[in-house]
Amino acid sequence: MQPVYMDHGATTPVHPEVVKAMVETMEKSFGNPSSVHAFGREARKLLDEARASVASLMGASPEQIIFTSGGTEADNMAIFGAARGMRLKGKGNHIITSAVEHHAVLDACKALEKEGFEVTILPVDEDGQVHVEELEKALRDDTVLVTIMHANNEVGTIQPIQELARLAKARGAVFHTDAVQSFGKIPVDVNELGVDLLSASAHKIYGPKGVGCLYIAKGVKLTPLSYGGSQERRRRPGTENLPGIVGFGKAALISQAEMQAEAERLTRYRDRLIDGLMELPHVKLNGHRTNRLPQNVNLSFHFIEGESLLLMLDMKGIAASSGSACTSGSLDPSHVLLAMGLSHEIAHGSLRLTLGRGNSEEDVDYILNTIPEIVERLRALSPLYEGKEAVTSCTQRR
Amino acid sequence: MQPVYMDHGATTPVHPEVVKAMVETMEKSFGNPSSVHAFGREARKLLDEARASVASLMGASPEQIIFTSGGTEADNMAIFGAARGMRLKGKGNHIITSAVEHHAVLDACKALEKEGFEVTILPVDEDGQVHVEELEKALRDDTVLVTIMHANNEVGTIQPIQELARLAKARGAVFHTDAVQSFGKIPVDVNELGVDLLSASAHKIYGPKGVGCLYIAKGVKLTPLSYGGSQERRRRPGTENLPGIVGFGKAALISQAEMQAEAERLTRYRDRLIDGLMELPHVKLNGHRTNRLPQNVNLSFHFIEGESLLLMLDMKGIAASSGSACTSGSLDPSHVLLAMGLSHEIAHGSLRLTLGRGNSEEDVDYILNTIPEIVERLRALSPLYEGKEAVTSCTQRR
Amino acid sequence: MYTEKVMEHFANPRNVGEIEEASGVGEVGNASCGDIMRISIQVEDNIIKDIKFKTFGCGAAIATSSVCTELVKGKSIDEALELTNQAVADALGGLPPAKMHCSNLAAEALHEAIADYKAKQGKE
Ligand SMILES: Cc1ncc(COP(=O)(O)O)c(C=O)c1O
Ligand SMILES: Cc1ncc(COP(=O)(O)O)c(C=O)c1O
Ligand code: FES
Ligand code: FES
Repeated sequence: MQPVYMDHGATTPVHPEVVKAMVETMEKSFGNPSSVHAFGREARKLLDEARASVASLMGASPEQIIFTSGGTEADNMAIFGAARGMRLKGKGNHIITSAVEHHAVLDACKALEKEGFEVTILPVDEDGQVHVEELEKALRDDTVLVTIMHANNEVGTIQPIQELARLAKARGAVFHTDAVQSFGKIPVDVNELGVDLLSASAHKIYGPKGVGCLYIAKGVKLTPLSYGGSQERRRRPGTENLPGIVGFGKAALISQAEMQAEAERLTRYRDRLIDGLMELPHVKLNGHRTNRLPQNVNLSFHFIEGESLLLMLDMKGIAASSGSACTSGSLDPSHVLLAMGLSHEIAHGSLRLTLGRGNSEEDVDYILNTIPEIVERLRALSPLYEGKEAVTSCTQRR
Repeated sequence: MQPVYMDHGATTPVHPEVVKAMVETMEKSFGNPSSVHAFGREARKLLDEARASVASLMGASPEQIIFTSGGTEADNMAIFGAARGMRLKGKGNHIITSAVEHHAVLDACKALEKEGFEVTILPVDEDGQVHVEELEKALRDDTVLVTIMHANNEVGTIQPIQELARLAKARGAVFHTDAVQSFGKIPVDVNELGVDLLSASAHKIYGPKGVGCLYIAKGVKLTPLSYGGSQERRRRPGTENLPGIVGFGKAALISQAEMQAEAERLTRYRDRLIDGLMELPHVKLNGHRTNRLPQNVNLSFHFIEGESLLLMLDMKGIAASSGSACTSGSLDPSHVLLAMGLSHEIAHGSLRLTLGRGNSEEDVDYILNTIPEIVERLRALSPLYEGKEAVTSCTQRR
Repeated sequence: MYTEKVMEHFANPRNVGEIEEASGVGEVGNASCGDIMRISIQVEDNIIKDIKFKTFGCGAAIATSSVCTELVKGKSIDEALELTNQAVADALGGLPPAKMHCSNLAAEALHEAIADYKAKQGKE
């Protein structure tokens, strides 16, 4: 049994070319980019090149890119940095975010509440979409920061960032977007989007884990998250993760070349999966049907619990994920699915398949063949499932 | 001309076995350790193994090790985390550190001053050593944190951590030590040292850049530096840098096996370099003559500026570093050398050679043969040097 | 970091030394980084016949000193006075931004040497 990896939203395999670039860097250019000598200068050159590659994939200039240890650090740096910085300037202490953000954003905002900030959390509709009018209502004169993700990691819904950013900036707020899931998958252009701050992460685009970046528009001031050496224009101290950064640069170059064709291919697979699995009874699609990431499929199978589903799939060699509480360490099911109006029960039975470079048409066939029997088996186990006939409502039982 | 790398204090070449382990991880175990499926479980296993290896090299248990993006993040996490955490508990707001700390420590303490903490900076003697009596005098009832490095990165002087930690803890303060330069080079045992918090970094011990760790003794509470997923026992969010962490684990294993023999070998080279170069006129050793890291040589060549010296050495294929302002991006020369009582001028002319695994007896010979002529050439250029006879005082001119 | 031109002057600095019985000597210290430069000139018929320097400073400081002496040797005092630190940096193909201040040393030392020469002239 050849395993089928369909959890590219969690992390991606590292591209062989990326591994090669990283190995070369470690073997030949191990110097510290801050050093004066030849080893240092060689390292500095690679650092500059990688910065240019990453910048190019988002239409930024190299000096606007600050490398971080990942998407989480980029989000925290943006949110703490902008909020604290704006407050120091006396601009206010109100922050706006959405109910479907990644925990790196939501929990950073919550921590700011303890520092005296006020946080408004915008609701989403049943497709997981933030409405521009909601932001309009929430904006205040003392709003210093609006942070809304580009594409959702669980359900793939894409937000209208361009309009949201325009609105926020017109009211004097800094606009940040978490583009960890969209960067390298769909076009992301900082100027078109009109954002001040944008987070990305290498390991979601076939680069290495432990590297990310924050785009910082000209003129945007951030209070640093940590202190030390003068690396990254004094915005982010610590010896640069050079092999990781080189890997990120390489991954960005490859994405740039392949993105369009890959998005089309994965959209086809995605739609086959959605259409095929929706033929089963009592299945609900989560997220917007079309305005979603090419690689994202998210379905709720009623009467089934997510972790059991994952384990069964795993036994068949299929790697997927779920918004189930049982898989997340927390006991509440996905805050994203709940915010979209799903009941706890339905949210518990969600399955996320995220496609990627290694997936083939055969993988899609295999999944379409495998899931029905697993769903049937688990439903047979479920006290909630009284036979297909008996079921009435499956969305509001609680 | 075979280049001679003697800047292991800045960063080290990655050990080939470490590269191999990282490549294997990227190729075979790319999963996200938080995932339920087989790919995730495999990644989790590697993460646990690496944690055990790193813990073992410092006599800690695995669950006391939190992986970070490097030494800088570990220092910041320890200092902000302990200081803010202790203040929240009403323990006070006084911090003690030393004048020769790395900027990651000093600047974090300075940032805490802006949050209302009071910081006492302990002086050092002319060898760069902190005296226990100084700490005794500085400790107060409201001292919440003492942070003093194990071994200095510039001059290699080793601090009496055991006594300092005992004293601080007896007065109810949390004790942190930055062991970035000593870990893997000389014995570092958290229990023997008696510290609460200890920082280390992989790229100083032939591991990859962008990975480090913080040891956190049982019962020590830290306010987190950033927020997000529930990785690293909720102390440090973000997808774990698995290949980097595996590399760190491998590097720790290798260090553990080779440390003693390597320390003896490098001590021999170090002493040959010190004794040989001290035969030149107007040279001063910086740091303690014997109570110093095996790999560290730091000398001041009077009448010479450090960057010029580095560039000349670079042209001869020798990679070294300096405490010169001209190399540091800041305009002041090394705060460490100034704290040890050196004048600006002498501090400017310092040269640091840091030995490591790749260095041989021949490298030492080459350096001993090369430096005298370079020093002579630069002195001939120097307006401060009026011929060996004419010189009177070379330590206090300014 | 540095251009080839900078490194070339650094590796082979021109006009190193001191002129005995110089017409004028200028010594300046760089307040920002603590580096020092001394330039001595020999002037005949208002022309800088000879010029020498000594510098305690970084690679940029040494290279700018060297190129500065080369730029003004054989020039008139008035031409020499027009030399700016930007011209010195340009002659080296540019300097890293953090190193622009180093080029002040050379121009200032030269101007001081000329001032010293003029002061001496005035006394005679
Ligand atoms: C939307 C989103 N934001 C942030 C992150 C965090 O990124 P990282 O794992 O690189 O810290 C992730 C992925 O886990 C994500 O999907
Ligand atoms: C003593 C000391 N502390 C902290 C650091 C920072 O470590 P890193 O470069 O891994 O952030 C270094 C090295 O640069 C160091 O020498
Ligand atoms: S029943 Fe086990 S965690 Fe949900
Ligand atoms: S003269 Fe000191 S930095 Fe150049």
